[in-house]
Amino acid sequence: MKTIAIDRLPDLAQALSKAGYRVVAPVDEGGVVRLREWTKGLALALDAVPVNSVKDVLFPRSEVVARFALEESGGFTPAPLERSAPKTVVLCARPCDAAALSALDAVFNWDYRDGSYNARRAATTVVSLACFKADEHCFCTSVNGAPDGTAGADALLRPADGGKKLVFEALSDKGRQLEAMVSDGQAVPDAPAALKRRFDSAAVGRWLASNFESPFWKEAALACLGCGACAYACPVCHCFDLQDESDKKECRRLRNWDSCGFGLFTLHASGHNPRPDQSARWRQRVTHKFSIYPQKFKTFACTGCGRCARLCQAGMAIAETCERIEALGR
Amino acid sequence: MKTETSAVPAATAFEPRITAFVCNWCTYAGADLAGTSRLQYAPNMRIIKLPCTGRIDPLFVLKAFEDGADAVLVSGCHPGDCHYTSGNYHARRRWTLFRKLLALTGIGDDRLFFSWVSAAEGQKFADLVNDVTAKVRQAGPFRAANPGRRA
Amino acid sequence: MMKALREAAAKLLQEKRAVLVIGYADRKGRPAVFVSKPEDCGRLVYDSSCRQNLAAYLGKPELRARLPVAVVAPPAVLRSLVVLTAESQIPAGQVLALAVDHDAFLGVFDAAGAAELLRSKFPDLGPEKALLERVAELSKKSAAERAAFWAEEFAKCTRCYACRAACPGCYCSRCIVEKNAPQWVSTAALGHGNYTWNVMRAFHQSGRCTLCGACEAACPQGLPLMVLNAVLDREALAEFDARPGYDPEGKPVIGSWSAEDDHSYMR
Amino acid sequence: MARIGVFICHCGENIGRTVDCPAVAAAAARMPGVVHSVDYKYMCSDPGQQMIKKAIVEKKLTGVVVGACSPRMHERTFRAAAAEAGLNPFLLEMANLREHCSWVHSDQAAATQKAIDLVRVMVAKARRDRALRPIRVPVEPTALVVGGGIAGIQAALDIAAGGKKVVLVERGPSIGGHMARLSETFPTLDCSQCILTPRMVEAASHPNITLMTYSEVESVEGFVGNFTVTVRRKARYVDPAKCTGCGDCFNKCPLKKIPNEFDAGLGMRRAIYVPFPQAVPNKPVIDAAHCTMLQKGKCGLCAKVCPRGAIDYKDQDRLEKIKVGAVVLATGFQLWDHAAYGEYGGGRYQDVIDGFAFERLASASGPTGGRIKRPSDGVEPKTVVFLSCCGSRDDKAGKKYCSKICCMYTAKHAMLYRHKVHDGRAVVFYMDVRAAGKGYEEFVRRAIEADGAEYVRGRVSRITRRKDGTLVVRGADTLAGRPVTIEADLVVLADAVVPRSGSEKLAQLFGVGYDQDGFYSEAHPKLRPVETAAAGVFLAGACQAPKDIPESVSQASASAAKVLGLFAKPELEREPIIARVNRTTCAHCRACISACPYGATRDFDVLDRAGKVLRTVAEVNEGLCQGCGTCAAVCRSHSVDLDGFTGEQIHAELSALL
Repeated sequence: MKTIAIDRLPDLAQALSKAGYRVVAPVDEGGVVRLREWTKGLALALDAVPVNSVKDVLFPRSEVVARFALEESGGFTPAPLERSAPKTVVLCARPCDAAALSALDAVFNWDYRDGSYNARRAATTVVSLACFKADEHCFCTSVNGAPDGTAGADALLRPADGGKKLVFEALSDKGRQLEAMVSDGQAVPDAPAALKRRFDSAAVGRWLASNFESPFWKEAALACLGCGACAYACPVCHCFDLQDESDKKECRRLRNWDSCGFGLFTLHASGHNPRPDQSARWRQRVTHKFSIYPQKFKTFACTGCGRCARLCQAGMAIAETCERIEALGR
Repeated sequence: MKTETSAVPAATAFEPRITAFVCNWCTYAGADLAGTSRLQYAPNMRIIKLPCTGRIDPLFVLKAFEDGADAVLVSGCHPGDCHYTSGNYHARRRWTLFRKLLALTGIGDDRLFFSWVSAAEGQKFADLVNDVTAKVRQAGPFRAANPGRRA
Repeated sequence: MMKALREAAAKLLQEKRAVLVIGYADRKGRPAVFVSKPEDCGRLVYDSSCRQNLAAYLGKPELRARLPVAVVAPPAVLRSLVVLTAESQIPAGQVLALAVDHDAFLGVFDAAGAAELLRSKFPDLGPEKALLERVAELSKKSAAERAAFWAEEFAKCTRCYACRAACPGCYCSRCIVEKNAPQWVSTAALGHGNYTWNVMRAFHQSGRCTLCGACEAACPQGLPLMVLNAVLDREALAEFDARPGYDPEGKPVIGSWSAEDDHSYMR
Repeated sequence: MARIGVFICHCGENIGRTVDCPAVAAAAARMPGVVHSVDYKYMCSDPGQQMIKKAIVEKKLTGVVVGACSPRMHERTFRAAAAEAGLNPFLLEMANLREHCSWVHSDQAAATQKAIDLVRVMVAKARRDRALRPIRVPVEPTALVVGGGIAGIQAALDIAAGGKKVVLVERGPSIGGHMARLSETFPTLDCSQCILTPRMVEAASHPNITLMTYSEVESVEGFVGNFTVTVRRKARYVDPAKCTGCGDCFNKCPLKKIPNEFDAGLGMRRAIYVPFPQAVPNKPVIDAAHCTMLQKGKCGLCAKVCPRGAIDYKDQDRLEKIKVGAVVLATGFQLWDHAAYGEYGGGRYQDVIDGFAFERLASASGPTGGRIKRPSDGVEPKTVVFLSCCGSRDDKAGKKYCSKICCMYTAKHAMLYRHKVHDGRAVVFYMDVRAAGKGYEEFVRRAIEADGAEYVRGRVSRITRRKDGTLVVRGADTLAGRPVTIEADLVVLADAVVPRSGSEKLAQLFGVGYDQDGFYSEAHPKLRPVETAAAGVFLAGACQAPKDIPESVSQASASAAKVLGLFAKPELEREPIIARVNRTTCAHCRACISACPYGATRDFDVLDRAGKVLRTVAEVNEGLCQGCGTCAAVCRSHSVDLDGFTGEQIHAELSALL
């Protein structure tokens, strides 16, 4: 069996970058644990769930998707676009991050196959780390996930010997390519974190499909202040806004993250807004994740990572909303 | 795109690009007087004319830096001389706070300049342009150090 | 203290002086809670772990439509209520403050009363020492070092606008960053847009910020936003004797002037 | 889609010498939105303007950029031309290639590149110009004239003669100004009072003229056509309505030894007084600073003797608001204080006097009844030295400029002295004799040739005083090239002409500019000499620059003509450069309302169909807005914008620049 001592993870990261991979791993930056490019000397932070997810690697928050050279005369010609899809390993991602990839793959290959997403996806190997503890915001088990879930991952690191070691399980060819860098050894896998199911996501989906006008929403969203923290932290949220920026020489078309929580998100040029208030926006967020998206892509648009609730200044917690919806459904 | 446009043609030496926001009644007229007096000064400054310094939103300054200006000058009427009686007083408050904020973020007084130049001060305007240009020349290109530059 | 707070809140609801009480919930993280029934006032708490500035909710159309309301308000929030009154954002008498501080309930006040309370009990609220030290430390660095520092910090900004949502002063129905003809502030989460956004967010609060800290607390990326707010607060105080949140009739610092204002930096 | 025409002017050699105009025109032709670009020797000439008009029509231009001189010079010209061709004048912009480029740079390549940048910026702006319609505001057909000297009186009389109302505000107790203090006037030597006093009386009695003497402008609100001016009516302590001017009061007043300002301190007046016998109104005022009744509450003699009970010690300053449509500033001048010249005694010598003092000595109505006596001992001076230039043309201790009137009045003084003291010597030290003016040169020659004034070309280095009081004047005769020393009994210094004290404060009230010496700035040195940068405010007399009487009078009449022109129409067209509020995005923080210098931004209730108030927002009053744009800059959400300088235009200009 392939194992690695937990304190030798940096060596693995080093080996990977020697092998020509860009290594992305959770790093503690002044109290904020963030998935970022790993460089020699950086310690890996494995205790907290990072504020960002693997989504950032495949679908950056701002990306140039087209360039036009502007001529003096005001005319323009499309300029070549250098797509950066470096060979990357995401080391110690979370199973709930990896689980999000199927949802992202679905939407970025639905009617239009998104070039830059797929290029990065192909070049990225996801090595997730099974959770050995869960916090009050975690609810992967409520959305068909598990603390040691393997969905979407190319390899899984399973804590063993009381957390001293990690067992390396290759789950795909990409994963197997890394096996060589992990030594053989024996270890007794630890039990994954215990996390009891908080709600029946199918039941939630059923209620959502038929309670669009429920008064529940009005009061459920009172606390929401309408920022984008939840959507940006979410491993699945993938809405974006196209913006053109230009200077004297060039026009760039940028794809920037957007959030259904923003008032501007659905504002029409006429001034009409079909989602006029925060309750309509919160309803959209929940309904999309648990009803609309599953109907379309047969998978929830939520992996129960709990980031949205962890980061929300106003204490909005989608799991809590789902619990209450399930109760309403009974 | 910074390096592609330059204030003067094909110069190997660093030629500062300075954007000036001036009011119509005092500094613009002062610059006119410098002209009618045939005072010679450095060709590195480009003037954006506004009715009054009161019209100048700090965003204008940030935009100039974002676009790659090596320095920005804001100039208007002396206190008490504002054509609109108090536009320059309002501007003064704005800049007093704004410059401190920018200084904290690394845009200091070798990049951001303020002055009062009246319609009668052609010489002062000419000296000002030369002085600012010299200081920026000494400070060097801003691109690398500019915290708000366009990537 | 809790008892007094809860009783006062319940009384306001009973007497219909408020149809809604916005307070801090008895839950981890002390999120906002909205109580409309006197018997539910037991859910209200206040302690040092309350980070939100509940006055921010007064910018929400849904809640503006549910006046009169009462807001649980530690000193910084009281100041915000006074600022919002001075800026004609709060209809007279439609918002009451349930004033709290540390472990004391101070009573129910309207904006004028809140200002009076602040002047008598908290006459010189300002940045905490630790914050001023952060400012001083940064100010010691060279301009290039400061620029590098902020370039690195702002690079983390995802433009989720949690800072804006958290701030009672950010009540514009259309934020400048949402104006696209012209687009002064790039919406891309890249160097230039992030710099302009964060600098302008702070500047738009100059002379108005009550240093409640909600923006920094709300930032998922942990940007040191309060350093920007603090430097503006100190400068406005030093130069214009500006004390935002102490006078419900006060004129805005940006939008008024004095012939004595300093201009030693003008050439 | 914008169709911009660019017209690059060579301005003869002025631009063409340093800027490669054809290259600029060629570069402009490639700029976004430009469909037509040419250069020409003189764009402002008739063929030049025809060129623009023709292109507007034939090329269907939607905007025009003229790269020429400063817009302050010819923007009006070109906009008028555009309008004639059917293009809204506000769709034309100017790039300043002369004052801001060719005249200030010598490096041709750099100047040409700069010119191209300046044109590109204005093209970017012009592409976003919007057609603007002039704003019409009603005009209050009453004029305010500030200053009751000859200029003010003339302006008031001409406006009144034109059938419009005038309010004439004078700081002192009487109108008349300096001219009333003169003995005779050059070059005709007719008696100053004889020609002035009838005008003073006419002004006082004219049905269209309201006199406000002993009054000062306190504050000014509003704008051209609609000023509201607050005037401080200083307490006179004498009710003009009751007073008949009999004079019993000032003949009885026990305080006899107060130096009379009107007589340059040579004569004395009482605490209750009229400055001079022919004063208009001929009604006394009480000088509160000296009156014992007002200071200590004792005396009260004047009240006792007044047959009409016109004295009122309880009188107080009153503030009076008047609505006027136009203003003429005629605040005049005063003499520079030669105390600054230590070498001339630093003002310590009693017998070293200024021009006005000599006027009073020579005046038949003066303290000496027209007999020349020296102040120290009243003896008739046998040798008088005149310095025709004292403080002028001296940028070190004095003033850079020439005071213009000194040469002439010094010649007059010498002449008057010789007429009165036949055996006396009149020695005139001069730098140059500047006698440009009708009959002026002849006048000076007469002083020298007919009246024997001794003219010495040179400066006086110092003036000392002997124990016996004789003044020793040392100088140099630069023509003969030798030093001169003259023992004089009296020295008359022609002190430089400087603006009246307090004129800068007044300028600020009206938003009028002034130069480093404090003289008011005209809108254009050649073409708009009586207008100022402040619309509806005009200039007359020495407040603008040193002037003699005929010049002051003609400028006064010119400003009167401007005022009458302004009043000729009931409505006034104003430049539509004003702010606008976007009601849908305005958050009503009221920062703009607090910031507006004109109180033009106000609350506005947005109503639904039923008339119920939906929201309150800010709005801009078109009549009051002057277009400074301060409101736009304090608006955090950019819900306020300024026509002609919109955020979109400024953004585009910046984008075009770098």
